[in-house]
Amino acid sequence: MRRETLALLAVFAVLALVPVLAELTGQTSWTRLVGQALIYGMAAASLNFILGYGGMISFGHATFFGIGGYVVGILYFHFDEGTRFLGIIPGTGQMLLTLPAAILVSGLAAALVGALSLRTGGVQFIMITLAFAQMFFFLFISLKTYGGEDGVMVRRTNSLPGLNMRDKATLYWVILVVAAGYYLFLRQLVRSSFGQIIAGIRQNERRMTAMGVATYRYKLAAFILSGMGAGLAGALMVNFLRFASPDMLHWTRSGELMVMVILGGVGTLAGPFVGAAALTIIETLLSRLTEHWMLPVGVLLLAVVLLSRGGLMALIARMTGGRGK
Amino acid sequence: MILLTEQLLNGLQYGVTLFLLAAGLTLIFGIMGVINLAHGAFYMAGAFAASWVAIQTGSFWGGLLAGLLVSGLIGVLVEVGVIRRLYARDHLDQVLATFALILILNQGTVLIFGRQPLFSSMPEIFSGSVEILPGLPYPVYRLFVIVVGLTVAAGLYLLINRTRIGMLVRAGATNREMVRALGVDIRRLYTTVFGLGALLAGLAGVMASPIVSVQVGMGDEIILATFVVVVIGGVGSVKGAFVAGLLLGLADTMLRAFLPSLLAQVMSGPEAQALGTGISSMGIYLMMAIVLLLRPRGLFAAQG
Amino acid sequence: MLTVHALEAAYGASQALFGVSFDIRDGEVVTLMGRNGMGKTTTVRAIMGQLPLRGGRVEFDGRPISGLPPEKVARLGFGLVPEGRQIFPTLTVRENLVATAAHRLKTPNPWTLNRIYELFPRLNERARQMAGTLSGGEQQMLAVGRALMTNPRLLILDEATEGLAPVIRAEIWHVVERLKAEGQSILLIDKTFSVLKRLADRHFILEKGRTVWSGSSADLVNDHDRVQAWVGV
Amino acid sequence: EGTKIGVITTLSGPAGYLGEQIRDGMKLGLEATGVPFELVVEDDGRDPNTGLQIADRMMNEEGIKLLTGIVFSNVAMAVVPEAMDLGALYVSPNAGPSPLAGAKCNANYFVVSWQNDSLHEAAGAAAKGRGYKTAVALAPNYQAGKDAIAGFSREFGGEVSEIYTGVDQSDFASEMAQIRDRAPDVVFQFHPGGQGIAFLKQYQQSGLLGAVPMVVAEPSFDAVILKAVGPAALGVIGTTHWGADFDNEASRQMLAAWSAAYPDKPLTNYGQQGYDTGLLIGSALQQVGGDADVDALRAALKEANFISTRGNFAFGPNQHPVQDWFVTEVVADEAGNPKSVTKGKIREQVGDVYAADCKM
Amino acid sequence: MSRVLEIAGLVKSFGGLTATDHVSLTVESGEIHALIGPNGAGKSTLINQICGELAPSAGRIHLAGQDITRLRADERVALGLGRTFQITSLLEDMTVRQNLGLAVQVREGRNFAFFDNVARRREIWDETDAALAETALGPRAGVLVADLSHGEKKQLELLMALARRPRLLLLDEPMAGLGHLESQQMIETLAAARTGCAMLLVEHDMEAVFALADRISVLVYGRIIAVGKADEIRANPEVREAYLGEEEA
Ligand SMILES: Nc1ncnc2c1ncn2[C@@H]1O[C@H](COP(=O)(O)OP(=O)(O)OP(=O)(O)O)[C@@H](O)[C@H]1O
Ligand SMILES: Nc1ncnc2c1ncn2[C@@H]1O[C@H](COP(=O)(O)OP(=O)(O)OP(=O)(O)O)[C@@H](O)[C@H]1O
Ligand SMILES: [Mg+2]
Ligand SMILES: [Mg+2]
Repeated sequence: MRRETLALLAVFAVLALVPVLAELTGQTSWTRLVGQALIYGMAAASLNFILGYGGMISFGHATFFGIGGYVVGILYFHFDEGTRFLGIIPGTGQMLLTLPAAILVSGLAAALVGALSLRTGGVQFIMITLAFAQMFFFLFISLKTYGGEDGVMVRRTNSLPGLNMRDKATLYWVILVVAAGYYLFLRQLVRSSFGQIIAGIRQNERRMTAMGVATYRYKLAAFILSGMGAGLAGALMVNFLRFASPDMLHWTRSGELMVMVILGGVGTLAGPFVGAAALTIIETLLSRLTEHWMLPVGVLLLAVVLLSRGGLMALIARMTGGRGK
Repeated sequence: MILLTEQLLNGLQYGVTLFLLAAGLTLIFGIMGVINLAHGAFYMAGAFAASWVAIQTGSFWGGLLAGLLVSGLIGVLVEVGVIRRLYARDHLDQVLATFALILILNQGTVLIFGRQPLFSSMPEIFSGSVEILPGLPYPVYRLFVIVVGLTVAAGLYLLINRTRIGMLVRAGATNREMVRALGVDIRRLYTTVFGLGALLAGLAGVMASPIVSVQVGMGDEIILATFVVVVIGGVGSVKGAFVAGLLLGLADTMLRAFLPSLLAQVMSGPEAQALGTGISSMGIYLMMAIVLLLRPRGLFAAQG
Repeated sequence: MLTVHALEAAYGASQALFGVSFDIRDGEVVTLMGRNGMGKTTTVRAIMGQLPLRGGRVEFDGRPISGLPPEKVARLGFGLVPEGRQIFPTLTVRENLVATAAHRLKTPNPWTLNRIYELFPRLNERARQMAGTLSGGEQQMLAVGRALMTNPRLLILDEATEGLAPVIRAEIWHVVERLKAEGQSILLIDKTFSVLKRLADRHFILEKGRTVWSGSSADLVNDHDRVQAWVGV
Repeated sequence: EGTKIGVITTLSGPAGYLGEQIRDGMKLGLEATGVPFELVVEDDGRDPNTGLQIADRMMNEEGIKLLTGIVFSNVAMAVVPEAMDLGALYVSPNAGPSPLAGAKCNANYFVVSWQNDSLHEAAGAAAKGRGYKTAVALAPNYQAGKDAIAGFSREFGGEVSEIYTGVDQSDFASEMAQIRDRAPDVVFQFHPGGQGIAFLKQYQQSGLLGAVPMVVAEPSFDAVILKAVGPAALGVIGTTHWGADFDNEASRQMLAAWSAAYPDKPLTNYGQQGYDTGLLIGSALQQVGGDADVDALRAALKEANFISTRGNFAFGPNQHPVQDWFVTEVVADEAGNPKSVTKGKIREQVGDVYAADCKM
Repeated sequence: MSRVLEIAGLVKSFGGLTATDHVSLTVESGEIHALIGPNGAGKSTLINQICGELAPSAGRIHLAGQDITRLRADERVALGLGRTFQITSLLEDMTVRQNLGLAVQVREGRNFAFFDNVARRREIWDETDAALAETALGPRAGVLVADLSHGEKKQLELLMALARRPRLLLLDEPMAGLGHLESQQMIETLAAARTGCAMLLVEHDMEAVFALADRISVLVYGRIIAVGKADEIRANPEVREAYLGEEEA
């Protein structure tokens, strides 16, 4: 318990120092790299909540990531043009408005997708979430107003009162704080009464029903919570990239999120963050070395699966002599 | 009338192609229960090997043989080297491992063949058209594809449902340990069947190579459609995959062919075109969603 | 025929067997007894090669078979009716019976589909049904039939009458008796003490992963108090 | 030790050959100018995120002031604004998306290839020039596809019936039947890369090749596509801003350099665009004498003081090219392989329609 | 005595097979009603219809006077129906204590609480620990369920069902796989629990049935052929032939 708190504080401190260290060493791109890893980590962690803790393998999670992103993009677009979305909702560039809006809208989308998808299970669930994801993808591709396949630009990062969001380091710290908050939120969630029920459903849904649990409701709630998390991550991503495009919703992105979760360690709190960081950093470093970077990345991933049960977290646990998970 | 007939035929042919793509996956994913994302990479390997050998030797049939051999061999190596260690594990580990395999196989292909698409032509005897109806010429090669597809469907159905190998593979999918405890060397069996699945993917690649572009990543584009076919049909059912393939092929073709003009009755031409195509791109996913909502386990789900 | 000596085995870190020894001679019916969780099933799994050995030996016809994979062990002539049935749910009843059927040892009068159906008419009625939808008892019959179809030299019945109706249970005991008469060697694990006493030649009692007692049926009666302490009967 | 030039391009996936051509061509173009230079090449994987990531590092860590290389519009739209914000220069060897050509144009942003629309306007003009009155136009159902058909129709003027294809469709049998049914004077289609290969093959297999003429813009019949489809491309009419048979010194030099360096690979328009970009950058660097400040380099680039392999070249007010467009036809060479021969000029000294919106 | 369960004319067919054929049956409060019959007679099918896993083709089910025929499984549980599974069905990756704790938690409610900490919900753990301490599972509280022996799992199944404090408990072969000693213990546990809840007991272990049942119904080929007290059933020639055979009688 105390050890965990210490470890978390240490990690947070190191992460907070990244922009400073990057500046000192001249390796300034690390700020962006780590920032991106944190955002993907959040998206992966949100997926891991349903996948690892709830046993719902969603292959369409990028949908909510993308929708969250597009909320920021579209609001900015109308803000920029001085028009209204659907003629009603005015645009905005205020982060205090855009983030909640992104969470809300992606939550609604997750409610829709979840309500239908959760009527199936197993492989069929994987595929039906994929189906909805594809439909959303084609929808966004055909949104001519918002650039279709080319996406929408967000010329200026959303503003936060009192902060200079055009400063890279500031933006990074904002992301770090949100990510840390999200981590704590998930940690709380899995320890809660609700989290316990979700874990039970993963292991044996039939038994939970026999105990009197209306499993569908809990699964739907978890699915919505997870979609909201992904939407938050997507909204941050668009602020970070200043660009929203259908790439964010592509099925390969969903696959990538899943790979991050599995690589890091399914059903662990830190795993998705570790997986996201490992994947982004390895890809970036290797692609600097060789244009055939996919080959070593593939070999590394394969090695992790074959050599460790439970991904990098299990490996880390083994090396530090901990218990895993 | 002729247009309708032709489009029906196109739909049938596309459906058979979809089944051909999905046939190997029916074995590997549907029956052995391995989530194999690298299936498309086997397809690509078959297409590349066949095209390359066909260019070198000038013989389509030589290419066909090479495509089958190479994809089958890759399948066997992958099973022995990777998949075998993962049967007892979580499905998610298979996702990660086969994702890694895609990266490796794609980049390996770039290293061997370069980034440019390969030229592949069709065998002389199939290059013409026959007039199936007055005023309706139809490419012979597409008829050939239909025949191959039907043959594979029949063969696979018999193999899975009528032979002991089929029974043992199905048995192994639910309880490997028990199959072994009854005296069956399931490791060798699974290697063989996985190899066969990969070989079928390769066959699909070979058959497609004269029609589509033989290029790196060609397999990644088809992988979703093949999973859709297997799942709509009902995981584990050859018959289901076949029916689902035909259904999707017909629906996709018919939607693309006629939806835009139907929509054009109620809206302006270009918009109808775009919307019609948009809907038909979503078509197979829409159908999958509907089928799964009505029959959560697919059309011909194996029980139990 | 089968000699098990000082067997030790573990599930991961937790050791379950600490020294199990027993032997079965040709044509003999031998039981393993003990309360729940004492290691009877684990012993079977270890013999079959489903669990790696930590120590000890297993010999079949004087040949060491420890370390062989399960399929090799089975091919030597082991027919297993596992605890919890473990039939193949996605195969039909008939397919369950024929999929792994074999007649490797060329024993006279081999088991065939027809003979199994004669033994369990219920299975005949359900031949085309998916095994996963069978009733509990029907599944148990199927598991016995499936093992017999491999025409084994040593039949291992791990709680093979669990969940069977009394008439069917009696039927199974008749079969065992008949098999015994035909010279089939059998390893029996069951809790119907009265029957075991009648059917089996020798008994071994396991306690916390060790063989603590062995003897004939007569010994069982004579040593009643000690047996009572271990088995509760 | 020459000036560092950051090349962000797509080397992985099916489109990998596009990036490869651009990179290789650019290297030869720069070498031809004789300036010392260093190319820092990285694969964006067609992912805007990755592109931005790379751009960030190149500009902030390696101090690179000059970026180029992007193949796809979506990557460009993510990277270019970032580069502009940081005061770096970007020279596009390929994508020329319309949002960056009009009101959002920028003094630090140059396009050497073409503005996307003008590709297809040329095809429209060519079809009109041949006297065709009715056309079926096919393109994938995304923005670039719609722009392509719009561009074609703008210059064609005749009756155009549109068919949109799926974004990763590879079987076009249904479309072939529709074309046959509508029996137009001419077919226009925009399918770059693998889709184009599949389309051409199936056009031939369905018996339409030779029955209905086809006009395409250059991305749909580049040399790699021609090589991959073989005889299926014979008779296709194309439009381009450059052809391998151009009779000028710069083009001949490029061809010689290319076949010496890459004997196994055909030179495509992408390679040529890379080469021209190399020439432009090289000429500008030469003019300012290597490592100079951005302002001087920008001014030098704007002058476009180089001899393009395509002949006439100048920057319009939005720093996109003003150039000539040509009609070509695919014919068989001695070995029976398809090659594209230039038939004449179709548009002269044209820029693009967005230039008017650009206030610089 | 009030009626806890009343089944009237329940029919369930699978294709051509009628697994339960117009079955009618009642369980009074405080009663242990045993349901016996040959393998494949339709006992589990009946249980599954009562608890809501299978939808009957015809007929009605009333729990404490309320019609539950169309309710979802979990709704029936909320009304006081409990069950154990013929093949144990537990949360294998959790400890014994966590399994039981979860059952208590579900009953206690507040399951949609996102911001509490289950580990600190004393009311749950006090009850759980007390219940465990009373049984042979006490010392095994911290063991993962996956590592339990068969008999231990059976006991845990029962504890979890009882934790819900049901009015009626459906028991599908609770003795199956238990050793002699464990069977004895199970009989005692059930006998002790009978004051709190009525039970419908499906079992092939006649020793247990005769020891526990107030009434016995005999199901053969989907039909009830006899109902009565233990002695009556034991003596019934039809039952002897169809089910008991000679060994047990
Ligand atoms: N898969 C497993 N993983 C870990 N431990 C196990 C596993 N299976 C059994 N055990 C443990 O091994 C010990 C022996 O179990 P085993 O199943 O061999 O007993 P048994 O004598 O067959 O009992 P029963 O009569 O209940 O079938 C038990 O303590 C049990 O908890
Ligand atoms: N889904 C199904 N499809 C077809 N037949 C089924 C299905 N489920 C059960 N049956 C059949 O219905 C009959 C009754 O089965 P049930 O499981 O209720 O028997 P049971 O009385 O519980 O037997 P046992 O004592 O052996 O457990 C059996 O013959 C079984 O094969
Ligand atoms: Mg046992
Ligand atoms: Mg039953």
